[in-house]
Amino acid sequence: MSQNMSVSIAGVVLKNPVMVASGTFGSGIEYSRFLDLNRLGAVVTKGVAITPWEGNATPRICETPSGMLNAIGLQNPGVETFVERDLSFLEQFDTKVIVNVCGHSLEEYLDCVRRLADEKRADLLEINISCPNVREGGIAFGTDPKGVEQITKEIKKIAVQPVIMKLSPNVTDIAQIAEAAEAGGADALSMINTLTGMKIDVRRRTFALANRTGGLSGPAIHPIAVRMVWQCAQRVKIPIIGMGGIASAEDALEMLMAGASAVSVGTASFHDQTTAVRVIDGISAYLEENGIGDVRELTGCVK
Amino acid sequence: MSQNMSVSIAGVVLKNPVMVASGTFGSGIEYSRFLDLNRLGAVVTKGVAITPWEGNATPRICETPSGMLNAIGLQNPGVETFVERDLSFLEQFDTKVIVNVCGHSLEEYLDCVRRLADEKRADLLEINISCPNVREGGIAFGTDPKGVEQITKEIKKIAVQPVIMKLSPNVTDIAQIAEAAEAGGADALSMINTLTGMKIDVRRRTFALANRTGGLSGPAIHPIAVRMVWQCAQRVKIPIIGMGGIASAEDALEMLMAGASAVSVGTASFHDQTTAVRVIDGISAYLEENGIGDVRELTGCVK
Amino acid sequence: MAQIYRESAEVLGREQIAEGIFSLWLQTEQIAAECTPGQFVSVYCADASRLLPRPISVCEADPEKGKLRLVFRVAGKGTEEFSRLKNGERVQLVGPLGNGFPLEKLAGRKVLLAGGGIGIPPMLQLAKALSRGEKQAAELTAAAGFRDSLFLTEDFAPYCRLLLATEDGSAGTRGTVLDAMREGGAAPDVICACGPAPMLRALKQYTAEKGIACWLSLEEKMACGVGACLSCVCRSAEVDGHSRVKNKRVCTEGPVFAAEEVEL
Amino acid sequence: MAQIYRESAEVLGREQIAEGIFSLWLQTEQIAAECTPGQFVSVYCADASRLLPRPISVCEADPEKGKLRLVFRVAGKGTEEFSRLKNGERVQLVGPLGNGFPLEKLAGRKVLLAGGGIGIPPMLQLAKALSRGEKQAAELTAAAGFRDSLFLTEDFAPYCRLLLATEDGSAGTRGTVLDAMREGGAAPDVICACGPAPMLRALKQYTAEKGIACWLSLEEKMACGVGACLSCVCRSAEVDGHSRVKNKRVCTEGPVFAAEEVEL
Ligand SMILES: Cc1cc2nc3c(=O)[nH]c(=O)nc-3n(C[C@H](O)[C@H](O)[C@H](O)COP(=O)(O)OP(=O)(O)OC[C@H]3O[C@@H](n4cnc5c(N)ncnc54)[C@H](O)[C@@H]3O)c2cc1C
Ligand SMILES: Cc1cc2nc3c(=O)[nH]c(=O)nc-3n(C[C@H](O)[C@H](O)[C@H](O)COP(=O)(O)OP(=O)(O)OC[C@H]3O[C@@H](n4cnc5c(N)ncnc54)[C@H](O)[C@@H]3O)c2cc1C
Ligand SMILES: Cc1cc2nc3c(=O)[nH]c(=O)nc-3n(C[C@H](O)[C@H](O)[C@H](O)COP(=O)(O)O)c2cc1C
Ligand SMILES: Cc1cc2nc3c(=O)[nH]c(=O)nc-3n(C[C@H](O)[C@H](O)[C@H](O)COP(=O)(O)O)c2cc1C
Ligand code: FES
Ligand code: FES
Repeated sequence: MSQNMSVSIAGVVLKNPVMVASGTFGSGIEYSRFLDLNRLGAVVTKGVAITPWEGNATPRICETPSGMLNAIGLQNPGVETFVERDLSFLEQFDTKVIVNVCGHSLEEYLDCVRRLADEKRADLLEINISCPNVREGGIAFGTDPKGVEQITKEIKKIAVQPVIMKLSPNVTDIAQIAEAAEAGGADALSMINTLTGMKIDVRRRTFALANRTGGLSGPAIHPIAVRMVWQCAQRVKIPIIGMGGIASAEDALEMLMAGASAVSVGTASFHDQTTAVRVIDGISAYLEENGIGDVRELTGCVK
Repeated sequence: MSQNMSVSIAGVVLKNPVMVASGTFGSGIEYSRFLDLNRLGAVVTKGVAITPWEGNATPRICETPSGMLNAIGLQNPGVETFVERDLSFLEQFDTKVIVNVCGHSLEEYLDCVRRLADEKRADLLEINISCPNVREGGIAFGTDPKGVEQITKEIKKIAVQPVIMKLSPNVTDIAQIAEAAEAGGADALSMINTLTGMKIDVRRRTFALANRTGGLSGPAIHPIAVRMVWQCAQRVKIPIIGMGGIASAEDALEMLMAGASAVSVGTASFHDQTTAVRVIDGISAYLEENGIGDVRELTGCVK
Repeated sequence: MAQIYRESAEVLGREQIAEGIFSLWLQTEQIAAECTPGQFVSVYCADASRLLPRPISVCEADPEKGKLRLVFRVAGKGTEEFSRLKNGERVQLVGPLGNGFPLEKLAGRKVLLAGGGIGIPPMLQLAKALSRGEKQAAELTAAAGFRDSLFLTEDFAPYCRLLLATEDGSAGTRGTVLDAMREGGAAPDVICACGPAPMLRALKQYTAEKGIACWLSLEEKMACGVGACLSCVCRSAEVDGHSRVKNKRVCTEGPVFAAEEVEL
Repeated sequence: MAQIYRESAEVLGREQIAEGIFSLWLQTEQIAAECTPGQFVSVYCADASRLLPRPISVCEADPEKGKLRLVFRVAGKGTEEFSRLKNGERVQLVGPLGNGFPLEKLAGRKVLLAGGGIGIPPMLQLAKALSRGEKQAAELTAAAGFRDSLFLTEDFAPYCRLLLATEDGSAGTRGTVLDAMREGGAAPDVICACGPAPMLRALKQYTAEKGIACWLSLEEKMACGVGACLSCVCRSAEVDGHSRVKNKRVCTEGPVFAAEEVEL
């Protein structure tokens, strides 16, 4: 049976609905040793800002049951190096590139978006307004509906590429935030970023992370992510890229059936570098076994 | 070295800081086969309402990575049967009893609290304003600071026993909710209840739970619970009973160090019925090994 | 309140007895000695990401030697883990759990044991109990329905007549357990059954029509396995004494219910 | 970009060599053949609740036979899992990772290898590489500091002089690796070290004062192990070419750094 695996996000056609989550895959350089980047629907690059960021002190990560906490603090080499080195590297691959953007202030977000305007290799922009590990950047913008609508509007005014807003799960009503992003003109949503967590080292009686709190990711949070995608899919019309704990095709299928149009594999790549490709193959096999001709039929099919 | 393991919650002295979480231990009848209830700091009973509740349809639970979802829907035999059978059963044990109370409306909460006023065996009341599995009961009250303050005030007006408010983690700013409960006169806080989650059965293409969503509990959520306890401990003066994924003494110690005065073991009892006792022994051993004379010194010691 | 034990049981033997179906013999301290047919055990995973017990029925028990046999289908990651257990390794059990079949109500009667698929194993211990001794049935027949490949059929041979059904007709009657019963001319005055929901529903209706007694062993997802969490309820016809609502706990009041007691 | 392999390696031998210290010989396809001293492998847990790799240094490698030796201390649940591996079982590895010690800069010089505690194992493969062939050191001494019970000391014997220190003085010099070096009259012109942070700090200061070259193998928590996630950075003296900030990745630019390159 012929099978369609491709999906379209804001007019950008991905060869399949599986990408890799920002910050867990660098720009793909390191992972290109383990898998063929041409197989991926898209590569989502590590958050980049207008200038280099140092990030947080170490320890920056720790393991938790079926998950991990991270407080990298958005270390990045700045958009100039990113464009020269990372976007150039990605030129050679037949996959879409989604550039994840961060900033300490609205101005910094806008500067970075502006700088990326002429970059043909950036197919879509993903705006991280949900990083729990940077005081001024990210989450402060991401938990208030008015703030989300505002920042989305400002970015949309100047962005050349379609804009994906990346939502924080650390909120009472994520669907309200999703609606605010939609009202601000977002072309798509990415969800979820990490849940704020903490681990204490009881032997040393200190925080396990230098930053005290960190973002929880991995299979542990998958049920929360599926719920949130489902909630938002009932309330917005723009496509949703679902992520949070996806480690298998089954996990990805759950996300699609809950209402996502595409998915991202994040933390699972740390455990098995080839996860994203396994997920692609598994989704394809599921379609085959169930006589489903088009992956898009799965989106929101469980009601 | 002499060792103090006892703690006081709102003037009620517990022989140690370890209790069992509401809904995971029934009223202790079944678990009395596996452990000596006299060992526990307190037994927290399954949520009880003024009249019997049927609860949700099955499937009511499913497993998730290092956790589970439940949507029991607060099935309970009603406060009359509870008092006659469960509280009477607990008469014979030298442990404190915390009665968890639920309702569909403010009136139902108040009726149940009133009915328990003369029950000497109920040492403390825990008010569940955070159950994600019942539409009108619980979570609707628990996510709005004003609502939390209001319901706390009303309950405090009539309650004979000290009142513990049980908080929902499904909020943007849990410390704000904690402050609202404190402002309403709560004597203590219990946190956290479950995080709303969802699982989809991709083979049958349906929700894994009849209720669609359920509450996520177990080790998966422990880092979130520790973070929330820590955040609230910075902002309120009333004692906090910490719970969420505690499965070992180490997990409990983290919770105490983050600011809890006592802890509850929930889902872990499903995996190992003797967990609560293992946790008590482990905390005691930790004090011994580290030359700490009083368990209360641990509360909030990591800053 | 009956005793329930938490044990670390040693694996004495592991065998694959059909496609995806495994048999485990375990050395227990108390469980094998005290269990009755139709009861089950909670089997715990070693992998820490899987918290909940897997309920598995007693397939055979040797009370003298303390040996317990579990037969299970690999249905997911937990049973897959159990299928890889090696001799000498240990597995955590809690049991015996549930009520089991009412042997005293079966003794001296014409009993038919109906097992469908992975509901067949618990019928084996029941067949043994009813084939001799004080609880002996007046007449004992087992009807077993398989998807395709057979298992445990030889184990039943010493204890009772065995009627077979397969979905594809590759062995015995083509069709269901009920088809096999009809074809085999079974005329029981009581039926004990374990198997998929459609089979139990059909038997409930069949026995109601014929006016014969029927006991059904139900399945439901379990968290505690001991009656505390209210995960595993089924709808009961009457208000239940424990729950005060029309719910009964499969792990405690069940898994075996009189057919008229429950709604399926 | 050097090749990195993901392999399922068979356990050839497991041995407890001291209190809480285990040695594993593994059969690899490529890793043992291509690794250099000071590199490490990511070892993955079978238990699904533990996602992250455990970085473990190459202790010995037999490139011809593809055999790899890891020596590790049981520090938590992951290493505890590895300590229970049995012959014939398999374990997931990714490697070889990191840069390793700069053999070309060590060849022909008076080299001292300083290992503290569980930092001793990687020194063994380095000792082997520097004791013969084109990379042979002019003089090779190893100084090993133990908490109490010794391990691997006999393994070093064929390759170099070995100076011992124990915290309790039960063997060799009472005190640290530095104490053992002083007592043993070691006068190296380059030091390669792996061990706890206080030891590395002391060596950095000592070699700076003496004006001798020093290479340090650092530890940091890792998530990807391959340079993508920026978990494992250390503070570098200069702005790093990759990160454009004063951070270097221990998993990629390290774990071995020139002492003056990093802040400890
Ligand atoms: C009283 C009782 C007796 C049983 N006896 C047997 C038996 O003798 N042999 C046999 O092969 N199977 C038996 N089952 C079914 C068996 O419990 C499930 O097949 C098994 O739990 C699946 O676990 P898994 O990890 O492989 O599957 P997964 O789907 O990965 O399990 C996920 C979760 O769902 C639960 N679950 C999945 N399927 C079922 C089910 N059908 N019933 C209850 N819980 C389920 C699991 O226990 C686990 O908590 C019995 C069930 C019950 C309730
Ligand atoms: C480059 C490098 C080489 C190493 N070589 C060896 C070796 O040869 N032998 C040996 O015994 N140990 C070595 N270690 C330390 C070893 O990685 C840790 O002891 C091990 O990861 C602990 O895992 P655990 O599950 O037992 O402990 P847990 O505390 O349960 O581990 C929890 C998490 O923290 C990480 N972690 C804990 N301690 C460390 C640590 N010291 N360094 C990095 N991550 C840590 C674990 O990898 C895991 O992700 C090395 C570390 C690094 C960075
Ligand atoms: C180490 C690490 C770094 C991350 N960095 C970023 C980032 O730079 N920008 C961003 O939007 N999200 C970042 N995330 C969040 C992930 O993209 C993803 O939303 C989250 O981890 C949930 O998915 P997962 O459970 O599959 O990892 C990071 C996550 C991890 C674990
Ligand atoms: C099966 C089940 C039933 C529960 N029932 C109740 C309840 O009746 N009232 C309540 O306040 N919390 C209830 N909870 C929440 C727990 O008391 C606890 O807050 C939560 O599970 C987190 O702790 P844990 O991860 O240790 O289980 C229930 C949890 C589970 C798993
Ligand atoms: S499984 Fe808990 S009551 Fe039955
Ligand atoms: S562990 Fe990911 S960059 Fe080093």
